[in-house]
Amino acid sequence: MAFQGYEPDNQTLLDIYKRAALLKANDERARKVILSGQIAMVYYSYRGQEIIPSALSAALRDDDYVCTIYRGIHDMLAKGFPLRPLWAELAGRVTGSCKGKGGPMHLTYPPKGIMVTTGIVGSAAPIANGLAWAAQLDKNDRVSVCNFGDGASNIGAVHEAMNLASVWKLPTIFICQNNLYAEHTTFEKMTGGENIANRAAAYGMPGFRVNGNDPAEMYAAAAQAIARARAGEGPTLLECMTFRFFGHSFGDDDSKYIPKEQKAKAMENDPVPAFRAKLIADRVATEEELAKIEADIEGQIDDAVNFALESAWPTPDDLRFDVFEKEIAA
Amino acid sequence: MAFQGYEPDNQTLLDIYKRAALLKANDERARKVILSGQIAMVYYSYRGQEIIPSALSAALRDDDYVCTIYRGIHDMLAKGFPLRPLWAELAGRVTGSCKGKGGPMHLTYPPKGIMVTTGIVGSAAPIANGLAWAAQLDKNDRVSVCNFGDGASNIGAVHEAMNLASVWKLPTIFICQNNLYAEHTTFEKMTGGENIANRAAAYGMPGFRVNGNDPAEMYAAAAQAIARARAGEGPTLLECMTFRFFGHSFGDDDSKYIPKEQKAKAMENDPVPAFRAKLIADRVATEEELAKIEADIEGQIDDAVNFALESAWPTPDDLRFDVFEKEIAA
Amino acid sequence: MSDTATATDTAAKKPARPTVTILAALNKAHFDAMAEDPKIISLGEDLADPEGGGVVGVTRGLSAKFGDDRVRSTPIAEQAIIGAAIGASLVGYKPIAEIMLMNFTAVAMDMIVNHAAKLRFMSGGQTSVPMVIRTMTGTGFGSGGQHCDYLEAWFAHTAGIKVVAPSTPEDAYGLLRSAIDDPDPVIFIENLPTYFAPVSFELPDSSHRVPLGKAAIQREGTDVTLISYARIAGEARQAAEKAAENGISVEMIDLRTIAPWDRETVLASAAKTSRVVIAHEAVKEYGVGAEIAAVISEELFGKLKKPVKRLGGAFSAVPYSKPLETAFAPDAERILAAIVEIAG
Amino acid sequence: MSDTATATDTAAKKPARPTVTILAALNKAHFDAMAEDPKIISLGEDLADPEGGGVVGVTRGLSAKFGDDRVRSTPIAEQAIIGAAIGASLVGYKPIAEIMLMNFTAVAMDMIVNHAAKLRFMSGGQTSVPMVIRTMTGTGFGSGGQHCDYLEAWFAHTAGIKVVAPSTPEDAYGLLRSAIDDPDPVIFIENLPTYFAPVSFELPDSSHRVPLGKAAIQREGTDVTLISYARIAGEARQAAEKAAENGISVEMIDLRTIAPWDRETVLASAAKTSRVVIAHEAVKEYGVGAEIAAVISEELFGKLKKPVKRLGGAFSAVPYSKPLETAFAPDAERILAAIVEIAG
Ligand SMILES: Cc1ncc(C[n+]2csc(CCOP(=O)(O)OP(=O)(O)O)c2C)c(N)n1
Ligand SMILES: Cc1ncc(C[n+]2csc(CCOP(=O)(O)OP(=O)(O)O)c2C)c(N)n1
Ligand SMILES: [Mg+2]
Ligand SMILES: [Mg+2]
Repeated sequence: MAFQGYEPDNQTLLDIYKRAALLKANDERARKVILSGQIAMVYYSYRGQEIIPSALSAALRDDDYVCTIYRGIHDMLAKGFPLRPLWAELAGRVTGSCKGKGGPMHLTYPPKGIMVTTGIVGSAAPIANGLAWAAQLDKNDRVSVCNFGDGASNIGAVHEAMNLASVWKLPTIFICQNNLYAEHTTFEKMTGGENIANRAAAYGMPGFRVNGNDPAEMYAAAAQAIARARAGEGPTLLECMTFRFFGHSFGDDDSKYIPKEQKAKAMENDPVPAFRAKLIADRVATEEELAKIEADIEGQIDDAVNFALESAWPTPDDLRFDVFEKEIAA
Repeated sequence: MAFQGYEPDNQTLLDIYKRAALLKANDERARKVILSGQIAMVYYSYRGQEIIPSALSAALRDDDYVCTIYRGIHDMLAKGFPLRPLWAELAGRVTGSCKGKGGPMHLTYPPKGIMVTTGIVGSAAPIANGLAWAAQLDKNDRVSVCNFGDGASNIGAVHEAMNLASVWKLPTIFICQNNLYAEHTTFEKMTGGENIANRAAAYGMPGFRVNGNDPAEMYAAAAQAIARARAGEGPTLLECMTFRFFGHSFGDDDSKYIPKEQKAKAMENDPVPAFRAKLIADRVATEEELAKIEADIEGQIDDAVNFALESAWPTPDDLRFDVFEKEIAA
Repeated sequence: MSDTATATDTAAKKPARPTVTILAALNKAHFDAMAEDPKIISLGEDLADPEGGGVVGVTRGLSAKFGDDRVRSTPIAEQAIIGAAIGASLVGYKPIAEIMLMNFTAVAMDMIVNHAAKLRFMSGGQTSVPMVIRTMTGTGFGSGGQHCDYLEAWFAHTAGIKVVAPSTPEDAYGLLRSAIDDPDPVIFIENLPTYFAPVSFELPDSSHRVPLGKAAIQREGTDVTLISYARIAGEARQAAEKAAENGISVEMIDLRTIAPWDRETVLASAAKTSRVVIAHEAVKEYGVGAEIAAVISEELFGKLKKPVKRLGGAFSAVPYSKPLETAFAPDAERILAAIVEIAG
Repeated sequence: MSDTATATDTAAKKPARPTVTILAALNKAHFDAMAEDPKIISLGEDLADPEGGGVVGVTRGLSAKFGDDRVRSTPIAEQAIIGAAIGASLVGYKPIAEIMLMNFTAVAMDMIVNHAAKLRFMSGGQTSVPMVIRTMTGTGFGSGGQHCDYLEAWFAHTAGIKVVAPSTPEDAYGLLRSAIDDPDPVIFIENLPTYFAPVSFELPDSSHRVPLGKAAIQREGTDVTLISYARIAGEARQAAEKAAENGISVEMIDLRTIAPWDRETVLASAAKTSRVVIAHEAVKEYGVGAEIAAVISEELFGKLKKPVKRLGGAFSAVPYSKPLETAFAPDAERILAAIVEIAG
């Protein structure tokens, strides 16, 4: 098998599950909170894509860097973004990690290496290289992960970044989360070539298409890429196959562009419950242990949502701050 | 051999030589005219790269489209850009094809399909697709040729264009003239992957590295790509290996960054005299016939240079015209 | 954002009192233009019907009607989109290229300003680029720093390209048709929060045009000239009404075309009122208001009763949080305050 | 363009009367800054010594001295260049990224305005982007429509980024050092035709700084305030001298920083002279002069003796042919004519 020597042990699998369960629960809560009218926001649900960042993050260190996109709260939570500043930011409060200035599309949390969230498709890639360059200069063997979508693979910035990463042997890990759609456009309709993974070869770097919904495969692929990057051998591109369950942005009626059977099949294979069942079947954890983990998560989310909703709003005067280090004169 | 069935016959070889001889003579004259002070311009000599457009153009029709770059006068002359409006434009005169407004970096001549010359690396590629799209809509089986350098291959626009051309099956022919340098940077130092041709596979289109200095190989490769495009089968990428003899821009001391032996070897293999010798050896033409062709060319260039230098200059009032269709008020 | 009328729907229903939105007007403008001229083609992300006919539905129904050749969804590649439009326009087509949001023009800026705007000039008039770039922007939906910029001042500063921003369905229709007719490239700016409000009774018919470069006096007045465009024109109309209640007679001008802007109309009004307020959503500093204020101050030197007053977006990225987003751009209330101040 | 002094050369030679160019000043600023702070890194096309140390030699000698890790030539990929600089700047580095020519910022506009300028704000101040983007432009060499644009008004209109354009060796040194010291992103605009003129005797020493946001009064005067920057500041100096010969006392201000610009110095001078001419090479319409004219007209309303006069580039792409190129931008003669007109 590919990625030999990087298979996750049981403890790692449990670690991955904990992250995935948090991600799933948080997405469910976000949709509930929006529907209830408690928080108004444009929301890009990642439901269905939880395994990718959960497995990846289990292989990362806290001090590794991550850049992601509007559909990236899963990437951040898996990497350790704490719930209170996350929810407060979603709610637009001063206690949010970005003081309410950034919002869901620009969540940032440097203490856990969550450095850039961009709303411009593909634009995280060149920046992720810069973080990787810093790590290379610092000789601290950190890696820099860049998340992007299948659709983003066709934009110039991604190409420029992959080429530079290869030439400079940067410790950048390119994670293409291929959910087969970009907004309403199918993968086939926008992509020259059969897959994204093969593009790596064009730049002289390894590239693999992996099942992003399979925790063991995803972990091993990520761990191998990370090891390679830490060893100074350069970047890797992983095309992680997955699916999103709630359309492009939440509220979007995806039955207009996703064939019913395709979606039904994907949801049948919902990776989080499947993983849960397998953990129990393989005796990695008991039903009770997992239920306890999940209940804890719900409690933490309750706390964070309450914290957010009780926090103060920013005031117009705040617009003068954080434009530059020095405030803009009133 | 690759490109079987597309080998040039003797008449075609002679046609290619006529173009190459014109290109070589014109470049020599341009450098002379600059050194003599008769025309002041920034000049990007293409000496050494003549065979690529000569062979390519022998396979094109007049109504096919070409886009090229600052180092592109060879591409234009080979495609039929007449000498008088060319030289007048170089000299900045109203009789120039662009009335002196464009200059050497923006030469344009639609009657021969020479549609765009850009000074922005890589930017011809997306535009060439548009010309190809028009041909596709018009169902007139024209093709659209996009010339660019090895260095340009790493910029986003080229990637976006190759992907779109493949997805839309556009009749775009991507001609990468790989002269191993981008300004002063070597091919190796800037390129992820071993070559440019392999990038085609990433987009699901055919790609070939060919000897751009070999008229027969270059012609066959171009003819095959053109036939494919005319047949509606989509784009091809040709990476045409070559070398430039006079540095990036004329006057540039290339001994500072090109190893002496590399340059000496390239100049020893100067493709135009080599081609000439071969035509004679293969009895495609006699020494006298070729000498006559060359003498005619010199005469035509004399005429064009004189025409240019005797033409009137534009006047400041001309700045109000051609910004929009309607003139700007004085 | 999905239940928007297409021209065909609307035509089919023919209700007694149709409510017309900017969205419906733009959609009809596409239908009418493409039906009249086979050289008009259209491209952009998610633009065709299998992809929903555009994120808000401006192009809905077009690909079904005019075919996949003429109406194309594209990969996410704005340079490729604008480049394809430029190329086709060089040889007789009239492309309408959609850049989903105005901030994304930043990735295609080279194609727009170094190429589309310059090819006519650089070729000495041998070629031309008769294309329209439609794009959308607008605060109000909490989309934050990278989805709401107003970059019209950049394009207005660029020789060779025209800049248009409608604020009513009639103008949306008439300006888009004129932009398509125009022999030169035009940036056509739409505004998300203005798409959906039903504000007039009938869709313009296919001969309706609003000339580029002509402002609209949306309300006549004698005390203060109020200049605006796009979404803020709506705020300005409200402010003008409230001012009237306070006894201040406001002449409200919607620029409609930002480049070239209508100096004649603006200067005539300013000469009449001798008091001018300019309001837009784009950042105030180095914004569109600067050029207009500079020209008015120069041309009407010594004739104004008060200095020209400019209102614009805050000097910051567009913020996410509701109270900040609301504070970012001028609204009717702040425009009214400026009117009152300047009228005093 | 190849025989330019490096800091090391210059130091080694120590001639009695060194002639100092902007080029040498910029080169020394790099050397001094990088020697003092190991976090300063530098990247761009052809930037390192094997590639010639930059197309005009601004960065010559740096990679030899500070190593290939800190000083890197890049592929031709401006988005990758600016992105790499942004990323490194987020975690403690101070990158100096070179975009060879200002027109090429158009391919990296998204990185510059949607990211570099906004990340501090969008992250609520958690991250910052202390980088310098050096770039060059300038007419005079017949490089035509795609190599000579002045886009400073675009950046000045963008919250979160500063814009600097020196016109003398001292300022070039002092502003570049201040730009590098600055905690926020700075666009540093160099001008090809100004690199080579030897205009002062000594290279500034390593403590020399010119604060961002402070204009220079390059000549004091009482009749007319003349505001300019970059190459046109040189033309303005000549015009001011000629005006003096005609008995007109010109106060000549070099803005040096375009955003944020020095309102205080400009307004004080304009209040003193009550006549203002502004000249720059960028297209006049919607250019830098518009903002400055608008503010002066507002702040000094009723106090000016003449309307503010603006001179700028023609409303066209930069033309190739010599007589057109010469006509494109204001020169000393036309500035003088404006001075005479306004002083009359
Ligand atoms: C440069 C740019 N162009 C267009 C958009 C609008 N847009 C937002 S998300 C999206 C689809 C992206 O698809 P993909 O990369 O597959 O990511 P996914 O949403 O599926 O996670 C598009 C086109 C954008 N944000 N940026
Ligand atoms: C976007 C952009 N970046 C940088 C440049 C400056 N530049 C002009 S030519 C050149 C080298 C191009 O090399 P290559 O593509 O190999 O073409 P060649 O000159 O060798 O024919 C560079 C970097 C440019 N013109 N455009
Ligand atoms: Mg996707
Ligand atoms: Mg090359």
